Amino acid sequence: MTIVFQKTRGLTDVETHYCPGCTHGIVHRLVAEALEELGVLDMAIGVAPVGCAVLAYKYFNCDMHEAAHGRAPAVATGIKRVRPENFVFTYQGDGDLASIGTAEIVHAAHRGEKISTIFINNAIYGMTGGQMAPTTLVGQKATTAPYGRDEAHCGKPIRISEMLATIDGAKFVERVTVTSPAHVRKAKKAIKECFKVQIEGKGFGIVEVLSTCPTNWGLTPTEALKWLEDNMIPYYPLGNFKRPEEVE
Amino acid sequence: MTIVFQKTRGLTDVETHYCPGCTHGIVHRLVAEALEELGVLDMAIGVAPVGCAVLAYKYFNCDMHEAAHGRAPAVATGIKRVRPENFVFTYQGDGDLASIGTAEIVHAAHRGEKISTIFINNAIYGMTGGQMAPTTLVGQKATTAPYGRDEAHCGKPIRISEMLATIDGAKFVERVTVTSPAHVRKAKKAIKECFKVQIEGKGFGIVEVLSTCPTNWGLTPTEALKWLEDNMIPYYPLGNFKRPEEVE
Amino acid sequence: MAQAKPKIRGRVTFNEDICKGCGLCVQACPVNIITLDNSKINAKGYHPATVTDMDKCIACASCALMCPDVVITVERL
Amino acid sequence: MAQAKPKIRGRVTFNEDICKGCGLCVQACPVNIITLDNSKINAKGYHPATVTDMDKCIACASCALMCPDVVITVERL
Amino acid sequence: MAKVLMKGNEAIGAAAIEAGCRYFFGYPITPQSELPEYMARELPKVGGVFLQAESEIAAINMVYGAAGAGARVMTSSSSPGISLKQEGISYIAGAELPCLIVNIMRGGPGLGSILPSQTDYFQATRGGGNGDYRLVVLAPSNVQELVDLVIEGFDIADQYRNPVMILGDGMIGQMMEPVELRKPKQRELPPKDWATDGTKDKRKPNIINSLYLAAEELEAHNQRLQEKYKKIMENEVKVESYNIEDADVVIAAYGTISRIAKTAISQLEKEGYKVGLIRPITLWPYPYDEFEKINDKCKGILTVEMNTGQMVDDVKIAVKGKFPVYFHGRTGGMVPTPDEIIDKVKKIYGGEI
Amino acid sequence: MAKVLMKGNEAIGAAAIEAGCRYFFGYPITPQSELPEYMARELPKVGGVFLQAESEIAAINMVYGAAGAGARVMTSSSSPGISLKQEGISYIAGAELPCLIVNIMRGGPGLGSILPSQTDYFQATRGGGNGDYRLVVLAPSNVQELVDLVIEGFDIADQYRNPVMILGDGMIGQMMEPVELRKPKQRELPPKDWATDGTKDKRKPNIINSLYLAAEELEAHNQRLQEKYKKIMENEVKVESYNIEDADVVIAAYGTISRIAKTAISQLEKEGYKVGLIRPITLWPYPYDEFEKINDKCKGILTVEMNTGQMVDDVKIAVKGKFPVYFHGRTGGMVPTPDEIIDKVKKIYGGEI
Amino acid sequence: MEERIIIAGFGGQGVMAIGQLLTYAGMIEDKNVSWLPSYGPEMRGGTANCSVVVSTEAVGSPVVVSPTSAIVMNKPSLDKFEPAVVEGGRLFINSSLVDRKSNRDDIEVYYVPANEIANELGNMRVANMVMLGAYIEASKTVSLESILEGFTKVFGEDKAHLLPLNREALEKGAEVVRNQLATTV
Amino acid sequence: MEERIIIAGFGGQGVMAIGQLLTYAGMIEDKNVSWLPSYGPEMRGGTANCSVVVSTEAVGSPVVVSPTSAIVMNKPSLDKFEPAVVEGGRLFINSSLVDRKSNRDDIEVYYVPANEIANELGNMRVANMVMLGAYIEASKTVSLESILEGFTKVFGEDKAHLLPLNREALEKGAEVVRNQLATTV
Ligand SMILES: Cc1ncc(C[n+]2csc(CCOP(=O)(O)OP(=O)(O)O)c2C)c(N)n1
Ligand SMILES: Cc1ncc(C[n+]2csc(CCOP(=O)(O)OP(=O)(O)O)c2C)c(N)n1
Ligand code: SF4
Ligand code: SF4
Ligand code: SF4
Ligand code: SF4
Ligand code: SF4
Ligand code: SF4
Ligand SMILES: [Mg+2]
Ligand SMILES: [Mg+2]
Repeated sequence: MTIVFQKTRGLTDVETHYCPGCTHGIVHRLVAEALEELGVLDMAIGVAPVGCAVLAYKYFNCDMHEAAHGRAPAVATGIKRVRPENFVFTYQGDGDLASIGTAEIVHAAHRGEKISTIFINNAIYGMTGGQMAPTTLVGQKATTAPYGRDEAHCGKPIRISEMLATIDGAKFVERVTVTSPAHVRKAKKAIKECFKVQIEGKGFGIVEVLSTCPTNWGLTPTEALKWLEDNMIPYYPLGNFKRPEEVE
Repeated sequence: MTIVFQKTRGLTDVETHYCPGCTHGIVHRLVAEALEELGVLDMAIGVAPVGCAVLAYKYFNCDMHEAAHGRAPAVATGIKRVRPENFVFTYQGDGDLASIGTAEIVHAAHRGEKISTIFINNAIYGMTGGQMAPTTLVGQKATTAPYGRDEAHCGKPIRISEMLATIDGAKFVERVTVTSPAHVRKAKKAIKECFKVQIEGKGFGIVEVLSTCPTNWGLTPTEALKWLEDNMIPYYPLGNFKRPEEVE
Repeated sequence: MAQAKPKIRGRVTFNEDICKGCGLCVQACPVNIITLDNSKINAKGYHPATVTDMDKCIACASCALMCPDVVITVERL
Repeated sequence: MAQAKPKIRGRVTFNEDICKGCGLCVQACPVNIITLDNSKINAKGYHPATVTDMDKCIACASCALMCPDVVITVERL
Repeated sequence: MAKVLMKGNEAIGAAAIEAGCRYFFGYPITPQSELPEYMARELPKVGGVFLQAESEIAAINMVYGAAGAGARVMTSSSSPGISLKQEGISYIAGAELPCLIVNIMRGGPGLGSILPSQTDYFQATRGGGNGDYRLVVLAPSNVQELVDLVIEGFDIADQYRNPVMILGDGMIGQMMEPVELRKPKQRELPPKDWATDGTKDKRKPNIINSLYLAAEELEAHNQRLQEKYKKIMENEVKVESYNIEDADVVIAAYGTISRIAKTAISQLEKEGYKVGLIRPITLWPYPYDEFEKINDKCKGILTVEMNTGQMVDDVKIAVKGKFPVYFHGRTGGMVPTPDEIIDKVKKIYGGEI
Repeated sequence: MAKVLMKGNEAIGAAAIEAGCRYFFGYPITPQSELPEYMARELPKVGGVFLQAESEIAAINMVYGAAGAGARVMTSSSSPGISLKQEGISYIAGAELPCLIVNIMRGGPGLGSILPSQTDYFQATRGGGNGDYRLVVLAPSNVQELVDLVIEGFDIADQYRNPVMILGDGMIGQMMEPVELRKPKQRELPPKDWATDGTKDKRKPNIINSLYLAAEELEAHNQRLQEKYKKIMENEVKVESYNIEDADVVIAAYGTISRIAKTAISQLEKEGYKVGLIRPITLWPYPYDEFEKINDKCKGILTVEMNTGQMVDDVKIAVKGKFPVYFHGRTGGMVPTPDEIIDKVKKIYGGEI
Repeated sequence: MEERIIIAGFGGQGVMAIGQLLTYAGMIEDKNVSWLPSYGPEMRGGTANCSVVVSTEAVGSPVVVSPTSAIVMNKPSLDKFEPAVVEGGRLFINSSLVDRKSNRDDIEVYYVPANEIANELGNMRVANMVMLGAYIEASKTVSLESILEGFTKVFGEDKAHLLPLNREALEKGAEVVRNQLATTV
Repeated sequence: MEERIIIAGFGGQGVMAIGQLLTYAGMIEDKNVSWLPSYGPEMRGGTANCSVVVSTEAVGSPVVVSPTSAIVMNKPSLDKFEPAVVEGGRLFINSSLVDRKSNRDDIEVYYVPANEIANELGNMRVANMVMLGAYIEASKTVSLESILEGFTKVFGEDKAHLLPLNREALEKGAEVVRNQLATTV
């Protein structure tokens, strides 16, 4: 009798406040597993965002900072510069990273900060009740886009991975999702590879995870998975955009 | 006897405060000429940055706003949303646009704001006395990089045009320089084409101008032109990165 | 009926108290043995997931991989 | 000596008071007729640019295109 | 117009539209998000523009641009978001542009909480940004007054070319009360001939700016600002007071907390205590003079706030040592109860504090 | 150590390094850029890290990260840049992290100018950010004191786990004076066992945070903060005063302006006037008590500032109406002269104002 | 007259909505009213509550600390608000979901099997209206007609077709109270 | 003794540097000193000036408004600071670049052809040192030796080889003053 799957030591025992079926929870687990499996949990310092993952500092079983909205990469920079021997990661939503925190993520990448970022793209501001994000799809409704996002009014959604991949210091950029066990496995692989880029001192790494927000999308958790696959993946193609050459 | 060249009505009679040989002056003139020649001078509203061009509001012969450091694209957005019939442009340096104002320029592009941006990349903070910019070349000295920019410490310079070109709402992106009469002519052409993108309501446009800062580079004006050609152009390739398909 | 090849068998355990009844495991199970137990409401107010026919479990861990709340432990027997 | 073809001739005028003596026009002139007048200091404290041999000017406006301070007006005669 | 039941945040939106505001730039944050959401729904219906900015900083700078272009424009946020706007607010004040800024305060410092508080009093009244500037700060105590002050706020902003802030707490943003949209007293508003809308070759360029490199010029600019502020102090003070000519104890409280104070006062009156109230409606300009009217036998002033005692400074300045100044405050989302206030007042009566 | 002649901005850097500061995150702005430039040159020599952030906001959040990770860290800026840091400062105060923040003030509001001013007194002492927090605010009047306060400032920050601000004007940043780097009085500093450096599987995770979602928890947190602030008010007030037991007029001034006041005072003394001085060195905690020592026959307090009168509020609070409070200020980069002060004092003597 | 009401339950049970309805009805009857939701951290997936004040005087505090009436739709809400009700006040318990009795004997307590009644009416979502019906019957704070008048204001014109169902729910709730009063008296 | 000096000229004429030198020398002689540059908008391409105070008492204001001495290296500086010099004070004019005479008769005025002297010494850049030499000769604020002692502190050790040239410049400046005093007396 062997245990095929059990809870990772990388998570605390605190129950999360996430809504039922929210894939934030899946990603938390993958990050925690990666920390554990790569042997860096005990030297990890995580930075939680402002967003639904604001309480991530209670969930990851390592030292944590709660950052101001959007500023996690700057906070992580401060930490990493003081503690280059530690493993430093940020966990951020699309409002946090792709909107208010644009300058901070771009410049963490630009400087090649040796930190790793997990970027939860759920095409919405979850925490604050479903406002439009820069990643909200055209036509998708949000409380601040009640008639659906209108391209003529505020453009097409921004593709962060594609944008960051143009920056030299960003050494690992990949977009994944977690809508099925197979995708979950791939996502984990990407997260681990991304983390290794930091561990090996190569530079900045980011994994964008297409994620669901059943609550604010107004869908059941399983409907939300399907909506993501049908609508988000076509616009946000999955795949690796960049990895250090040696790893390729 | 015909006049081949004379001062454009797009400039006021105020003498600029720019250092001798600083190419800010050339770009000012090109912008002003473009405004005049496209017939939008009288309906233009410009936004000056914080940087050496801070006093641009005295030099352009049209309505002007002085913006906070980095925020010109947001200010321009506010203006353009109120006055869609007017022509709105920003004029920004690399500290202003590529550092503190990263989020604002990315999101003006992302929303496809119908504004035009002139981006002066001189690889330095001119106004404040020669500190490092995100665009400072590796090895280049600056007062805050006294031993030369070190890639291991803060990465390679950021290429803004390449980055913005990945954003859908950015409809025109071109990099030019003004180191010779031929380049000046090309730069003017790019500026006019960029402005037309706004006039035709197609979206956001930006022209990046590789520019000199003789004072803070510690070179004579003519040495500075050469330094730019020898060092900046190889890293920042000139050319068009994006134009609306119909124009192509 | 085809000859059954030696089948992997598994056991899944649910930490019912923290299940949020989201149903992601239900959808993920390739052998369709998980359901939400509508007859129960756990402390959090949800119908927790449960396995109807443990014998069919192939220990694939798909359910666990999809569970956002780390409710599930999977063993191979 | 080759037969001179009908040459374009030009005249440039410098608004000397506002010249900053940067020399960009000097370098730009294809026929090398501009210099900085070291014998003069203008109100701003610079040696202003001046043309040594106006007859050679071909009205190409290269000088004006490069002048950051719009000091120069170019006419074709 | 008939009364309707409205949530404070939405009422702000309705009032702004009623006041002719057609431009809103904001960024979501609890507990004020219903306001941008309302504007997103309603502004397009009246030909206006709602734009969600990429950040609070972008939002306030969009407001700067829009105000400079001559629009009636507003933004809103809550405490941490307002902190981010400080540079922009300073620019707007420096460039003398009219606009309305709403702060629906929550607990602090830092991320704090999303529950109601009054903890940004200092920031609002003293300027959290750089430089000697002032906002007109309006502190409504109920949703009707909120609506009235929003509508009048736009006029005040235009009259003085000055940013106006509505300072509410999470409670007033979230609560529903009956409201009526009604016009304020008519003011004569100067034309916006300074606004940028293109010279059309008919006038000299208009310039929106707060930079004055020469010391003499910047000083002259500051003197102009101070003269304007003096005028505002003379003309725009708003205060409600109750029974201060006769009270033994006077409570000073603003915003929703003043209502709780009133409940406490009427309870205390039933028990025979004489308790007055000074409720500043404008927090800047502050109604210092009102405190002069307090009768000499008053035993003390009790300031009640949902913070650790910020208005206390202004009360102290107002009373000039004539009366002792006491304080009762709750923080973090805790709301002072009438009983707590009653208890404190009785202690003042009894000389226990 | 021998005295050396140093520019204020560079002296701050030298003092910080002397104090063990090894991390600096900043962004250029006049008139403080010599400080980051100095750090860029010098920190690498001592194994430290200078990093130019992409903005003031990034810089203060890097400081937040570095301080949370246990480092002695500092940032600096000037007025508009400090406005941008307000949210970050509020977070740092909320999370109770030690750090040093330098504001070399320039003229405002908005972009204002690059010339010296004292126009961010309110922002520094009242908190320009959200929430009930306080910075320890140190206002040096000469470069030696600047150096001493920077060195002690790091200790104060560590002792109380609180951000400390050095509030100087452009003048002190730009001027050169002889300085000596000397150690302050020894303090017992608590261990930074709360810092994040990885659990190493030996302890529970350390968490750096300012969020307390439940009202009770946030209130308890605020009470803890207030208790700490009380302790600081009891222990850390610094003030210089001169002749206040005997003076007919007392001048209140801080920073470089106090020197000009001193020049005026010695001139006035020669002419037979009795003029005292209160120079707050800590602007928060404010030396309110010092004003109690002013003799009863004093005709008034003249506050002199390079702004439109911000410390005046604290002086009024301090004197509780006992003395009239006068003000003389210059703005925009204009510096009050001894003659102006002398003139004002004489007018107070003569009852002309 | 000042009624200070707390209405509490799980998110999704419609406690906010009946609070608003009650407030609207009060306004229609020209009373002074206020409604204040809890919007704290307990919101997500947890319990929700709102404070309603209906008064003939100006409303003082919109925060109800000591309610004159409490309507509790689930057990956590009962535990939380039962002790707060003023002496002589009223407590309305959704007995479908709450299995215990109140242990206050100084207040009027009504047990309303709201979910069961709603179920009988064919729509579980009107359990809240059943509770509201019970409340107005016992308290007479506003009339049933005023509630119905406010219905489309709160829920929108497109919900007008649900009026009959909701009227029935309100009446069933009122009936429970009448019956209970009849038995206790 | 309190000397309040303003040193002014075009950017690039080295007025900041001689200000610092003088300050350093004062410090070496255990006097109280301060140096404050102008760093305003006039900086770029325009004129520059600094305030130096050397005093036996603590330095009050580092801003010099009414200088006891002014050293002006060009005409705009003369125009600006001539009226400010206190009665009985000293004014040092770089007569190489300034073609007019002072119109004050209540102060000591020295005309120093600094550029010409520097030119003779083979290095235009020491014109400032000529002026400084003149100043210390007339004022005796600090000794020439102290100035030289401070030289490498201000300009760096790698400029030590320039010491002889600079000493010469200082002495030439002093000579001008001595000669002028000789003629006037
Ligand atoms: C400065 C500031 N602005 C706004 C907020 C309010 N706020 C909290 S979370 C959030 C958005 C979160 O959205 P996202 O980053 O996409 O995360 P999600 O909740 O979707 O996971 C906002 C705007 C804040 N706390 N601070
Ligand atoms: C908020 C803020 N931060 C910093 C500054 C100081 N500052 C003025 S100009 C400038 C940099 C300008 O560099 P750049 O944008 O490259 O323009 P350039 O002068 O090179 O043309 C800075 C940092 C400021 N005024 N405001
Ligand atoms: S609101 Fe959306 S993103 Fe947030 S926890 Fe709920 S489902 Fe997840
Ligand atoms: S400092 Fe540089 S960029 Fe600025 S005006 Fe001078 S040369 Fe141009
Ligand atoms: S392990 Fe696989 S087979 Fe077993 S219950 Fe889970 S998903 Fe179904
Ligand atoms: S996925 Fe997890 S939380 Fe969701 S129903 Fe299954 S066991 Fe419960
Ligand atoms: S127009 Fe051409 S030829 Fe004539 S001076 Fe200018 S550059 Fe020379
Ligand atoms: S380019 Fe213009 S400013 Fe420069 S030297 Fe020639 S004329 Fe003068
Ligand atoms: Mg999101
Ligand atoms: Mg630049």
